[in-house]
Amino acid sequence: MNISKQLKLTKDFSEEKLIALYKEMWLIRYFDEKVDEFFAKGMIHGTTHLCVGQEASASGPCAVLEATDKITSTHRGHGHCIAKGADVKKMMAELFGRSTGYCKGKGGSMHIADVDKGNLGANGIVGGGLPLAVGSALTAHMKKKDYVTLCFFGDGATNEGSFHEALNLASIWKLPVVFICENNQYGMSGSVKEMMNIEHIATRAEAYGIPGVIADGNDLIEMINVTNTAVKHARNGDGPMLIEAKTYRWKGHSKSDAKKYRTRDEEKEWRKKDPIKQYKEALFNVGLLSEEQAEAIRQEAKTEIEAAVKFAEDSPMPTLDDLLTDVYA
Amino acid sequence: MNISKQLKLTKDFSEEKLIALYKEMWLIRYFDEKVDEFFAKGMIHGTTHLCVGQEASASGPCAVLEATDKITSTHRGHGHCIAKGADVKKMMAELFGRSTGYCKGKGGSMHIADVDKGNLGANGIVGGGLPLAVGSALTAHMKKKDYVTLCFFGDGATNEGSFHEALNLASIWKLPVVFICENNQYGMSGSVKEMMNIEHIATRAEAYGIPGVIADGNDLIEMINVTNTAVKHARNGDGPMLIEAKTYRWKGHSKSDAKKYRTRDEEKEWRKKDPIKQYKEALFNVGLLSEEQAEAIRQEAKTEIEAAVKFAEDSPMPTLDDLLTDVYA
Amino acid sequence: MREITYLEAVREAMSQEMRQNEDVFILGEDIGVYGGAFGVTRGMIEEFGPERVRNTPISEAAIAGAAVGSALTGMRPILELQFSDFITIAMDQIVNQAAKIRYMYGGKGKIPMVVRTPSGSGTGAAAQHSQSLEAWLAHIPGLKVIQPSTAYDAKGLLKSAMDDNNPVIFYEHKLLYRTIADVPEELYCIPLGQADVKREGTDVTVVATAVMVHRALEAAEELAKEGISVEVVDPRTLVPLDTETIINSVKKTGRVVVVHEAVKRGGYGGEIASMIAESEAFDYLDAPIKRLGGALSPVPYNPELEKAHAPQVNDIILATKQAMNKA
Amino acid sequence: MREITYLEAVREAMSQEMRQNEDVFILGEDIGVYGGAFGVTRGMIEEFGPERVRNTPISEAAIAGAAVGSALTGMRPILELQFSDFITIAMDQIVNQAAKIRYMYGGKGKIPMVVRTPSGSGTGAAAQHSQSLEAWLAHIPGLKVIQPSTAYDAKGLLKSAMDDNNPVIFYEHKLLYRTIADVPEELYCIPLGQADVKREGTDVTVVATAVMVHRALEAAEELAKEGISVEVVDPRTLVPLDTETIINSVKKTGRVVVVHEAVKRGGYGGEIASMIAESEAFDYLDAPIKRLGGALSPVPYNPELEKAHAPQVNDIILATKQAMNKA
Ligand SMILES: Cc1ncc(C[n+]2csc(CCOP(=O)(O)OP(=O)(O)O)c2C)c(N)n1
Ligand SMILES: Cc1ncc(C[n+]2csc(CCOP(=O)(O)OP(=O)(O)O)c2C)c(N)n1
Ligand SMILES: [Mg+2]
Ligand SMILES: [Mg+2]
Repeated sequence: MNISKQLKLTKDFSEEKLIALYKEMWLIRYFDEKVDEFFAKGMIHGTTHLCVGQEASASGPCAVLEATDKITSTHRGHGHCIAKGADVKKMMAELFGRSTGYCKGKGGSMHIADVDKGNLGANGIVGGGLPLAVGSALTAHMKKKDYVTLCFFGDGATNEGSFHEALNLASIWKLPVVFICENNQYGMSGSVKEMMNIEHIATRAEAYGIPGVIADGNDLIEMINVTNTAVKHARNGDGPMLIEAKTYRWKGHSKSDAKKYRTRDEEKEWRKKDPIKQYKEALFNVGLLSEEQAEAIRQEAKTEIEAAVKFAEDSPMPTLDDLLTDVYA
Repeated sequence: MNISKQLKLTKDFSEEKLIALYKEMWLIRYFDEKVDEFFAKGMIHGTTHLCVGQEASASGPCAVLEATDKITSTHRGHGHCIAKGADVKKMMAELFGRSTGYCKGKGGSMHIADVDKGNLGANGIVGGGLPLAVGSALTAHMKKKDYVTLCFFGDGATNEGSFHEALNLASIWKLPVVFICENNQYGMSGSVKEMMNIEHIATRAEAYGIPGVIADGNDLIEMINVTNTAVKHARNGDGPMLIEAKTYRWKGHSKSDAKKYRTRDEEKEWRKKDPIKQYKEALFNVGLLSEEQAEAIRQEAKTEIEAAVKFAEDSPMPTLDDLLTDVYA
Repeated sequence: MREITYLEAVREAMSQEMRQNEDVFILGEDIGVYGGAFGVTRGMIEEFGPERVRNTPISEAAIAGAAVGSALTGMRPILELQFSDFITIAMDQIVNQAAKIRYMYGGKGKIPMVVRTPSGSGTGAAAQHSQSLEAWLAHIPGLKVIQPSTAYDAKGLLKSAMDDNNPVIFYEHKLLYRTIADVPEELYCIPLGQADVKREGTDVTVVATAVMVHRALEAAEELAKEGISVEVVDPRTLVPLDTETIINSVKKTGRVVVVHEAVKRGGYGGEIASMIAESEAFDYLDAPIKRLGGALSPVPYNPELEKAHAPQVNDIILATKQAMNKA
Repeated sequence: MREITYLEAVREAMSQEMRQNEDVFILGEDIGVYGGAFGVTRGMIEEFGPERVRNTPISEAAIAGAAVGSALTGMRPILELQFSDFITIAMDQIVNQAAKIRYMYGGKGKIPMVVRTPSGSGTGAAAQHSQSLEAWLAHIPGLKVIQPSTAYDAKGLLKSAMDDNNPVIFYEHKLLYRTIADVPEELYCIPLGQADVKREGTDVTVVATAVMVHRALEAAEELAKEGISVEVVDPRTLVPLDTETIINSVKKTGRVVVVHEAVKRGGYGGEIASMIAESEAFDYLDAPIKRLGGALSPVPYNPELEKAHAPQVNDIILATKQAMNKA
C-alpha cells in the first residue's frame, strides 16, 4: 500500500509533495506570526487578517490543484496565496509596501494577487470574490479549458447577497468552480450561531441543487479528499459544489480585537486541534517523517520567512511616479 | 358545519367576506384588463405589469390579514393593492397620472402605496421590497406591536441577493414576516427551470432554517390556509415562513412582450386553472353562490372599474409646482 | 450611406465584433429570445446561440461580477444592465472590483468589459427606472464612461469600448434608440476622448450630452433665427474627457452653457464647468458659466412633470440667452 | 467645557438621544461587544442591550433595507456601515428606496434614518477601504449629506441628523476620530445647511471639507506668516449646502480654493466651484477658482503613495498661492 493510501488520501501524492505540504503549513503559520509581530511593532501599515490555525483549509484544497487551476481569495488570504505557490518574499515585500511586492506596494495584504499564476486575488470586500470566481469558471467553460476555480470565503460571507447570486449562477450554468467556505465560527465578531438560523452552512447548497459537504477544516487529509472530489466533479462538467470547512482562527479578527465575543476556553479547545500537529502525527504514523526531520522542516520554514522579511526590508519603496500608473491598461 | 369548514378553510370567514373575496378577484381582473386596454390605446403612460391569472395569490394571503397588518408589493402589484383594500378609483387615477391618485400622479403603476393603511408600496426594483418588509417586521418586534408583514415577490426575485439577505436576517431575528413568492414560472422571460437548479423555490427556506411551503397559487382557499398558518406562526413569535405559490401570468410581462419564451399550449393549460372560476365552483358547491348572483357580482366589479376610469379621467393633473414638493419631509 | 437607428447601430457593432472576435460575448437579463427590455439584442441569440448571448437570472451583482471575472481571465464580456438604475445593485463589482483590480494588483491583469445600459427619463418609467447616474461612474478612477448621442457615434464608440482593455460604462439613452442616422456598414472606431462639435457657432458654446445634444441643436436652430450663433459641443465620452475641444470652443465664444439630463446638483456638469473655469478659457469668459440639469427631485411619473424634470429645448434657449445677457 | 474626541462625540450624541427617544436604535456589523470597527459604539450594547444595539450579519443590502423599512413604519434607525466603501452594496436601498419613497408615494411616508459611515484614506486600508464617495449621495435628491470636521460639529450635526425626518448620510472621517475639541455635555443641534467659517481671512477663501478643514487651517497658519490672510469655510453639510456663506466669503476675498479628499474628477468640489461661478460672486473673482482633490487613481497601500493621493497641507499652500498669483 502506498503512503497516500495509508494516509487515506483519495488522490495520490508523492512523498516529496506530502512533506512539502507539511512545510507549507509552517510557512503559512510563520508568515502570519511574523506579520503579527511587525504589526504589533507598528512596522507594517494598515491592517491585516491572519489565518493562524486555518492552515489546513488553505493547503488542503490547493494541494489538489493543477498549475493551471485558479483561486479567488479573501481578506484572510495569506494562506491561500502561499498554498497556491506564491513567493513569500514578494508577499512580505507587499506588506511592507515595497515595489518588489506582488502589487508593487499598491495593494497590501488585502489585495495580493498573481493573475498569471492563477491567483486571481485576495479581496477586501466580504463576498466580493464569489462572482469573480464564477466569471473565471465561465471563461473555462466558454473557452473549453479544463481548469477549475477554487473560491475561498468565510462563514460571514455566506450572508452576503453575492454568495447567493454567485452560487445560483454557477449552479444553473454548471460551471467548474468549487466553493470553499472556511467556517471559522465568526465573522469579525458575529458568530455563526447568531448570524444564521442553521447549524451547517453546507445546508445552503440545497438552495442551488448542488452537493454540500461538511469537512474538518483542521484536517489536511480530509480537506484534500473533499476538495479532490469537488474538483473532479467540476472538471467533469458536473458543476459546482459547496464545501464547508469547520475551523477556527487563533488570532483576533484583525490587529485590534479584544476577542470579547468568544471565551478563552473555546480558544483553548480549538488550539488542541492544531492542523499542523495533526498532520505531523499522520505523517509520523505512516513513518514518513521523524521528529528530527519535522523539526528541520519547521526551522527551514522559519528561516525562509526570515529571509522574506530581510528581502522586504531591503527592497526599495515605490516612487511617487507610481501613484498614477496602472490605473488603466 | 359552517361554510368555512365546508370550504375546508382553516380560518373562519363570514359569508359576506367569502362573497366579497369573489368580487375582489373580479375587481383585480377587470382592473388589469382595463389597464391593458388603455395601454394598448396609448392612453396610459409608461409601462405596467398585469396580474391577470394571479388573483388568488393576491386575494388569498391578504384575506387573512387584520387591518393593522402590512404588506410590501412588487412591480406586478395591482392585485396586492386591491386585496389590501385600496380604492380602485385612486389606483386608476394614479395610472392616469392624476393628482387624485395614490401618489398624486408622481409614482405610477410601480409605486402605488398607502402607508397609513399598511400598504408599504409596490416596488420597481425586483427584490427591493424584501428588506423593507424585514424592516417593517423589525418595527413590530421592537415596538411590541402584533402586526404581521406580508412580503410579496416573484420567482425571479429569489435570485437577487436581497432575497437571501432578507430571509437570513428575518430568520435570525425571528421577525413576524411572511414571505410569499408568487412563482408564475417566469421572470420577464427567464423561466424558473433555466434560472434555478431546483424544482421548488420553497426549498430555499432550508438555507434559513425556516419552514417552506408549496401551495397552489390559483386556489384561493389553499392560499388562505397556508397564509393563515404562516401568519399565525409569525404572530406567535415563531418567525418567518416562505410560501411558494405556483401560478401563472396570463398576459405578457409588460406592455411589449411577444411571449416567445413560452408556448401557447402552456398558456392554454394554465388558463384552464383560472383562479376565479375555481373559487366560484367552490362557492357553488357549498351553495353560497348561484350562477345569477355570481353574474351580478361580476357585473358590479366591472361597473366599479368603469367608475374608476371615469373618476380618473375626470380628475385634474398635478401642476408643475408639484414637481419639487414631497422630496423631503 | 445607409440610415439605421441608434438601437440598430448598437446591435450591429456587437454582432460584427462577435463575428470576428470569439472572446466577445454578451450577458444580461432577458437578452435571449426576448431581445432585451428595449429590443437591442433582438435576433442575436438566434445568430450566436445561448452560449454567447447568455440570458442570466435577475442577479445584477453576480452577473456584473461574472463579467469582471471572465474579463480577468481572458474573455471580453459585454454586460447588458437592463436599466441603468440597477447599477445600484452591481456597484460593488463595478466600482470596487472592476475599476480597481489592475491598480490594486500593481498593474497585473486587465478587465476588458463593457457595461451597456439604458438611462434617462421620458418613457414614463418613473423614479426607479429613469435616472442618469453617469456622474457616479465618472468619479471613479479606473472606469471609462461613454454617452453616445447619435447612431453614428453609438456604433463607433461601442467598437472602441469593446476594443478597450478597461471597464467601460456605455450609456444608451432610451429616447435615442429610435433616432436615425447615416451609419457605415463596416465597423469603425471613434476614439474615446474625442469630443464632437455637432454644430459650429461663434457666440456661445453649449456643451451637451446624450439626448441634450438634440435639444441643444434644436435650440441652436431657433436661436439662429434671432441671430445668435450657437456652437454645440458633444463630449461623447465623459472619461476620458476631451477638455481641449471644449476649452477651444469657449475661448472662441466666451460664453458657455453646460447641459445634461442628470440632476444638476452633483452632476458631471459641475466637473465640466469647473474644468472650464480652471482652464485658460477662464480669461475669455464674458459671462458666468451656466449649467442646466435635472430638477432636484426623483423623476416623476406624470408625463408633464416628467418633462419638467429634464431640461427641454426652451430651457436651453433661455439659458443661452442669459449667457448672452439677452434674457 | 470639557474636551472629548470626535469618536466620543458621535457616541455621546447617539447615547443621549437613545436615552430620551425610544424609537432610536442602531444596527450594523460588529457594533455589539466588539464596539464597531473603529470603536464608536463601544459600551453601548452594555447600556442599551442587544435589541437597541443590533449586531447584524454581513448583509449590507438587507440591513440598509431593514433600516428603511423600520423608518417607514415608525422607528428612527441609525445604520452603522462599517466602511463607507461598502455603500456600493447598500446603494439600491439607499438611493432607489430611502431617497425616493416619500416622493414616489406622493408625500406619504417618511424615512427618518441616519447612515453613519467612516470614509477617507490615511490608515493604510488601501483601495477598497479608503474612498470618499460622498459626491454620489449628494447627487441624489431625497438624501442629505453631512461631513463633520470636528468633535463639536460631529455631536451637533448628528443630533440634527437624528432629528431629521429624511435619510441622512453622515460621513465620519477615520483620521478625525481621535481629534479632540470642546464639546458641551448636553445635546445640541447644529442646523443642517449652515457652513462654519473656521477661520476668518480677507485674501483668499478656502472651502474645505472633513479632514481637509484641518489641513486648510494648518496651511492658513503657514500662509499667515507670509502675510496671506486665508478664510477657511467648512460647509459641514453638502446637502443642504449653505451657498450664502460660501458666496459671501468669495465676494469678500475674490479668490477661492475648493479642497476635498475625494477624487477631484467628478467630486463635489465641481459642484461647489460651479455654484460659485454661477453666482453673483463670479463678478468678484480676481482669479480662476482652484480645486484640489484626490488623485486620479484608486487609493494605494504604500503610506507615501497614500499620502500623495490626497491633498496635503503643502498642496493647499501651493494652490492658495496660485490663487493669489504668487506661485
Ligand atoms: C462587504 C464588506 N462588509 C464588511 C466588511 C468588514 N469585514 C472584513 S472581514 C469581516 C468578517 C468576515 O467574516 P468571514 O467571512 O467569516 O471571514 P473571516 O474573517 O472569518 O475569515 C468583516 C465584517 C468588508 N470587508 N466587506
Ligand atoms: C433589480 C431589477 N432587475 C431587473 C428589473 C427588470 N424587471 C422588472 S420585472 C422583472 C421580472 C421579475 O420576475 P419575477 O420576480 O418572477 O416577477 P414577475 O414579473 O414574474 O411577477 C424584471 C427582470 C428590475 N425592475 N429590477
Ligand atoms: Mg469567519
Ligand atoms: Mg415571475
